[in-house]
Amino acid sequence: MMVLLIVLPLIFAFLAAIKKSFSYPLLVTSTVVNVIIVLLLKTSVPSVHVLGGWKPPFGINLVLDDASYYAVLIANIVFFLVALFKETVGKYSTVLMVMLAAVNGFVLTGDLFNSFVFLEILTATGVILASKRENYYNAFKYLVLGSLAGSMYLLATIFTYTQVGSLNMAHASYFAISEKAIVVITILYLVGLGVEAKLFPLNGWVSGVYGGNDLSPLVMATAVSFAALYMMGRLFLTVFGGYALHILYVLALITIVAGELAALYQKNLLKTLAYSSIAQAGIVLAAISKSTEKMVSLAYFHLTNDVIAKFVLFLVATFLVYNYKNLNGVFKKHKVLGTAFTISSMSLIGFPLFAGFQSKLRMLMEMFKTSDYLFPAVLLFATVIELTYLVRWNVKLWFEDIEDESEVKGPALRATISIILAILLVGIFLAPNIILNPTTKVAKALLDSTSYINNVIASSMGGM
Amino acid sequence: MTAVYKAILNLVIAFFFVISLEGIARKITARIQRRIGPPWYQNFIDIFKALSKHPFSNGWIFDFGVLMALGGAIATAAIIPMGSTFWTPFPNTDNFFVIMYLFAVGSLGMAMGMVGSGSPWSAIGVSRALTQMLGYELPYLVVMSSVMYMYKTSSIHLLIEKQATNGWNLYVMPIGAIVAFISLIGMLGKKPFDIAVAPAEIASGPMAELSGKYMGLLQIMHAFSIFVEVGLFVDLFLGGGSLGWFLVKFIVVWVLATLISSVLPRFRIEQMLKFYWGVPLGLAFLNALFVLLGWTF
Amino acid sequence: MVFWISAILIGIGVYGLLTQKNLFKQLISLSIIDTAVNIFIIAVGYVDNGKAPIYSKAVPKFMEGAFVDPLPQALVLTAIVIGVGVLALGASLLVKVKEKHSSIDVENMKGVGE
Amino acid sequence: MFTLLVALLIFSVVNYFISKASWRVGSIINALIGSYLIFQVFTIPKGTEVTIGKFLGETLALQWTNAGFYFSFVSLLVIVAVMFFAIKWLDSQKHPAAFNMFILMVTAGSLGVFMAKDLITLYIFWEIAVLSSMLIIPMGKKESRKAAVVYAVMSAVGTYMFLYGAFMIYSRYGTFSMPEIAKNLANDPSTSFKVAVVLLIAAAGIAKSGIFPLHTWLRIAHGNAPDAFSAVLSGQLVKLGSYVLMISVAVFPSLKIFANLKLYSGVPAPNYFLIALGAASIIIGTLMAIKQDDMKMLIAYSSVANGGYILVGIGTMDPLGFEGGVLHVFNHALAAAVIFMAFASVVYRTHTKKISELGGLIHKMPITYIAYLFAIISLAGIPPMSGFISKWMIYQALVRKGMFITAAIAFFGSIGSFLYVFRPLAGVFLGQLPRKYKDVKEVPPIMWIPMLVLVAISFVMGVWPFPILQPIENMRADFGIAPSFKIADAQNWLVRGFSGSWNPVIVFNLFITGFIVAYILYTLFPKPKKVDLLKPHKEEGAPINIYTSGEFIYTPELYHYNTKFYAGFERMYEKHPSWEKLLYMLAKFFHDVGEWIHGWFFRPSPSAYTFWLAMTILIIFWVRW
Amino acid sequence: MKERTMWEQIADSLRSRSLWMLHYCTGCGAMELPPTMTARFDMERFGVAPMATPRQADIMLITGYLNTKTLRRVIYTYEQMADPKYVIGFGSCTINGGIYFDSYSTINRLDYYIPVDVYIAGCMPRPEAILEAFNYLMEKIRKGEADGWKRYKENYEWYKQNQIRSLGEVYVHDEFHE
Repeated sequence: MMVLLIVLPLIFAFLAAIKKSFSYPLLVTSTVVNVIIVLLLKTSVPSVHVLGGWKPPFGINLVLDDASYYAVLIANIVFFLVALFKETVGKYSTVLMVMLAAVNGFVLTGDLFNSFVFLEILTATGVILASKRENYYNAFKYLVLGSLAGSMYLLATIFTYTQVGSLNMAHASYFAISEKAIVVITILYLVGLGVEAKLFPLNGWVSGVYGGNDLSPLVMATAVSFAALYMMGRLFLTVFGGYALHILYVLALITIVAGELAALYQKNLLKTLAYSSIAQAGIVLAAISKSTEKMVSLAYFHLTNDVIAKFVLFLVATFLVYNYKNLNGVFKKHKVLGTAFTISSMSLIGFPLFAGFQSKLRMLMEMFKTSDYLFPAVLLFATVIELTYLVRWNVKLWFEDIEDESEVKGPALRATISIILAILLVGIFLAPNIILNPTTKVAKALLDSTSYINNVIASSMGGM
Repeated sequence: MTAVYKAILNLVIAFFFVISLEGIARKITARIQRRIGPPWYQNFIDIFKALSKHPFSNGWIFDFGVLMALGGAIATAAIIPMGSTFWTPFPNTDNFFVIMYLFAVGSLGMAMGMVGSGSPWSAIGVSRALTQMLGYELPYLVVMSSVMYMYKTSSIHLLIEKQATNGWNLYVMPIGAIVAFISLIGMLGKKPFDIAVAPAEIASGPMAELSGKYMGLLQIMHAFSIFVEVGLFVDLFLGGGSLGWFLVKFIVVWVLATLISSVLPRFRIEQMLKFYWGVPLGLAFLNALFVLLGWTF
Repeated sequence: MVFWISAILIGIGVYGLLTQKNLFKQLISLSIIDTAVNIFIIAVGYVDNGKAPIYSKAVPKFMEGAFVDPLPQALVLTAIVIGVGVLALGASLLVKVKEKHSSIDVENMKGVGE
Repeated sequence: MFTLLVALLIFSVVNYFISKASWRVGSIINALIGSYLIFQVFTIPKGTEVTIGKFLGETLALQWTNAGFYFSFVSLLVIVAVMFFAIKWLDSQKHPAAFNMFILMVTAGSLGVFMAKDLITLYIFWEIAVLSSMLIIPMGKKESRKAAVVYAVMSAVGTYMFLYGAFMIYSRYGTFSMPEIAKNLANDPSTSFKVAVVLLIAAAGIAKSGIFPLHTWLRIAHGNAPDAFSAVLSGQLVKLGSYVLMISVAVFPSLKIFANLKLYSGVPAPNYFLIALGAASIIIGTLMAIKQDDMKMLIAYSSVANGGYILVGIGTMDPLGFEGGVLHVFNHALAAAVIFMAFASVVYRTHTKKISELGGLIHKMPITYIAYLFAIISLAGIPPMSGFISKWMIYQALVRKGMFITAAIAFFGSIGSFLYVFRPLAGVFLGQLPRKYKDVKEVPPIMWIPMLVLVAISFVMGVWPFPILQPIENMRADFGIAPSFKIADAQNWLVRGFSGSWNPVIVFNLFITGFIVAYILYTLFPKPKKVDLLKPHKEEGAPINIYTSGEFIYTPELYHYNTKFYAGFERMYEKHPSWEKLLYMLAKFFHDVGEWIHGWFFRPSPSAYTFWLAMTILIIFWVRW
Repeated sequence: MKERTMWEQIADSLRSRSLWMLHYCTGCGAMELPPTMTARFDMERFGVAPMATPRQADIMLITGYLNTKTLRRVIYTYEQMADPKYVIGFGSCTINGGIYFDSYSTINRLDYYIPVDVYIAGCMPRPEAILEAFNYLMEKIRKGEADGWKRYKENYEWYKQNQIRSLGEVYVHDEFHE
């Protein structure tokens, strides 16, 4: 059934390509069906689907364990939410469907080369999305960087193949790789995935793509970002068993600082948020690189909060940016959107009463328990800067005197969804376990490579 | 009840004694300038003449300010011990800081009332007076702190008692005494430090709008202030003494201050500040250091 | 030998990306890197004197070292397809870039400040 | 207690919607709730402990202590006064509903801080208070937007240092509960750890109460916040900082913790460091306040100076100093609140806060003037207002300890406070009334009654201070600072210092006697002729009737001295180095680094991206091999 | 002349012993005051002291000629002085205009406009004359005869009339005074 997650959107995309006018209904259908499928799949975790009867390690297999299930769930819900906005989606329904397939495939696949393919599709569809609203040059930059990263990824995959003799992740994890080779492999993977995971200094594309139009940030900053960061955990924790994590740690810390400082400098709302999401990715990566169960769990907890908050922020911000020339005091006209925006940004900062507080504070506490004093310092420093620009934007949007007198009709759907998600953030503060329980399972699944291998191997032992 | 009688005696002595001394000071200044000068009781005449005139009032805050000034000065003068524990009206309340701050009520009242008159000259004068306060109080308070630190008490009659066994503070800490004396001249508003009133420039400053009885009441207040300021110096540095000795020392200090002031010209406001925050403040800290190290006589 | 060629090609591609002002030349450089990687993959699967991985008269049954590795060849096919796709996408984007910014030379493009 | 806080938080949101319908109803409800809270804080029995819940396995709890009671009471006095004040004042504001909501949140947050038993609870409520106050500040004039950001950032710097400290403690002792931390710290052998932790915890207080390195937000935030809210900011929120400072030196018994680190006359080195910061704040606050033309900024700087006093007092950990510092919290809260409310009244009527544009308002707003006058008497520490008592105690402590330099700075600040409080008095209320304000009226009673009530409280506590001293004595006993030493001696009506005491009742009686004597003298002599200072306003063509060197002056504001009031003194330090500029330079530096990063890594062409990708690979390889 | 009460007599004798002087110096007459004040003649021995503001002054000493411009100031200042107040006209200029008597703007007789208690004749009067005038004024005050301030009140209408006739109006409004 899990193969449907990939196949269904692809088929629908082909159908949409044939009949253009059906594309939007097809998108909605496919996302709805996908969400339903994901929810139905809940019972079959963990399981391995073997494609075409080729048993691992020879064939391609899809692995649904706690980790990938959670990532797929988030990604599909995001796509479902994005699909609701007909005007925003516009002509890009087909692309979104392909992208959905790619994201699902990327997350679910148990095969390195297959993940490369999905990564490339992801990049290509991302480029197309990024080119909305004539944002061609930024899209092109993303294309160059993305495919360069793809090449690195491919190289790494091939190196793995030469070492392991198989492209299966479980196999790669199972067999010992020589010390020299694993350095090359992990570094190439780090670079290859780093581009999508927004690792400094490979994240130059982010501001152009997130800040260029109203669709790409909604998808890229949330679902794709989540998928990439999930893959980061999968590769570096499960497959390569914690190798090269210190490099990741250092780069992640630099990413945090660089992202926040760039965001501080930035005058454009969307780009500010883009840089903020770079910094958040840095925080998540740094937490992942600690590779303890709690930290990884908190990393994905934080990532979830970030995804929700960023989704709301971008939802509101894109609406504002593309409807008003001057944003001063614009929330006086859109109180609900404003409230959602404020709550999300406060959550991002980590004020109490909002979800970000739970993840940030727990992370700090955990770091201190493992007596790592650098990361908390960087995190708190970053938070100060983050607070600076987010408060600046909030104050500007709420309190400045209105300069753009035009009145755009309040978008009911956008307001509803953003406020619901914002309330969800408060809910997560009150009951963090609704997110923490799944993310703990994610962390377990990612860190426990033995059971991952066993899963995959078991599927090859048993019949189809 | 005796406390009340002693307080009244304080006030009576402050009034008659100090106003006579003010007249004498005028006489001394005149003699230094080779003039004959007014009779010693001239200030009584001035005050009562002023009180007898038909004044102008510039509004209720003007009246209130003058009353507050006089009231504050009277309250302060009533607390001052006159040289010995016996002549201490309120032994429980003769705390140095209480006196200094109660004294400020008068200054504040005067400043408020005078500015309330609506005259910019008064405002300028008050601004100068307050700035001057910043100048002289600082070295004075530092010296006083070292005195209090040395004797471990801030009660003035206790400080007098300690001096009786230990010797006058003038001998024990001469530097401190000198600094306190310099500050005293500023406190009294005597010559090098009378920029606040400067009659020739700002029409006698704060007093520009005072007429008749307001002037008279303020002169009385001034007399009480002098009593407090010089009295404190006598108590704290010249060891107090019996009532007679107290008054003699009072006269000596006062005459000395008058002599110094009558031969000096006037400092500008920032010169005054630079002066006080220069040598006197430095000496005050030096004195404090000596006290800390126990290098006192 | 072939490894070296692919390394040199990657070098050329990177050099092109670093130095060329013309976006299309950059795209070509990217393509060169792609090709280099593909060559590398093929080279990885090559076995000296190996035959095509088809059971034939020469190699009637599986023998160690007789076949070249077939998997890289399969992979390369996919990679080439993807490379072509990316190239096409990039080229089409460049057309649009030219329309919007009136040039595809990095230094002459208009309206890409910030 | 917890239900109370949660109810407040929830009701604040409800009140938003009530206020949306009618903000006046909302504000009246607010005021009633506040009054009820004052009543409530007296009814909670001391030592009550409530568990909130678990956070990562640590129990979060509230505890009602003497300190919490005292601080809550002072806070509520200020807040309730402002709430009553706001009933009328809010009609000059654009966002009354939001104001009503957030001020209730501020109340809840502050009370939570004072009730917190452990550092995390404290942090949570702290942030609630910061967040809600941060959202009120930008409701003011144009500048206030920037102010909100500066406030948030400064506050965050302190708060996150606090958080870092709290977690350092946690990683070592495994607890957040303050009493346990105090116990553990006292037995900890590592000095450097203790110093670091205490200073980090104190950092939140330093930022919040405007102590030297992080004081710059007060000027801009207090100066530009909505006028009545400045009263809460200065009177109440700043006191959160004092509370945290008190925690870091008194709740964590610094005398015991740093027993081997006594620097000078029994004051531990970290405390001495804090005292030095406090002294620096006194100097900066005083000097800067003296030269301000904006009356709200002036009092903002005075809050810096007074925060310094509180810190100096508490930092000595001397019974007198501690009690003086804590009492100064009360005095400054009331005085600053009244002053800001008086200014709010002035701005409410005249729409300006520049001293140089005002003058002579005593003729139009006498009650506001009276409130302001008594407030500044208290702020300047002149008897018979309560402000004197705390200053007296602090001086006693400093002199007893022989801390002459600190004492000199404290004296300087005290005398300087005469200068700066007098400036608005002379410039705004006294002197000549500019013609454009001739139709200004006194503010309505609902605005002046709260001010007068606060002033009256301060006055009564100045004459009979024992009710307010008793909780502080209890607090001191809790912290074990010379508990046998009694300062407040209500039987003999004495406030005792070290071998020296004074009787506030006698001082008051003397003052009254002096005043009566003066009044009798005054009435004995001829009645004065009234000079009508408002004649030019009433009669066209009449010159002002005061001494003008014989010149005819028809425009009263020309004859009003309020610009550069202390020019002679200001000139002496006009080229002073500005810490604020330095901090802005730091901000600019981060901004520039951001620009640099942006320019080098994020903005450029595909070539640069390739370059960085290649560099990353190469550097990593280089580092690895 | 009305009978004075005892208090008034005491007050008058005190007033005569403490004369604070506001000197209005427009012309050359001011030159004679420094010697009067300083060691040679020392007027302070009579209790006469210079004052800076009219509020505190008892005597107004007008040294020199007045014209329509300065007379306004004199009247304005005189009205700001507290009762009882006395005016001394110094030099012949105040009596009859002195050498400027025929100028279009010179005021010839001061006592048309404000009551003058004592005139000092001469151009210039010497310091001795000034001291003599003070002593004469003291004597008058002691006797209760120096009642110029009362006359000004009683004949206010007449004085105002004279003032307005010569000056147009006492308070001027022009571009320099706004």
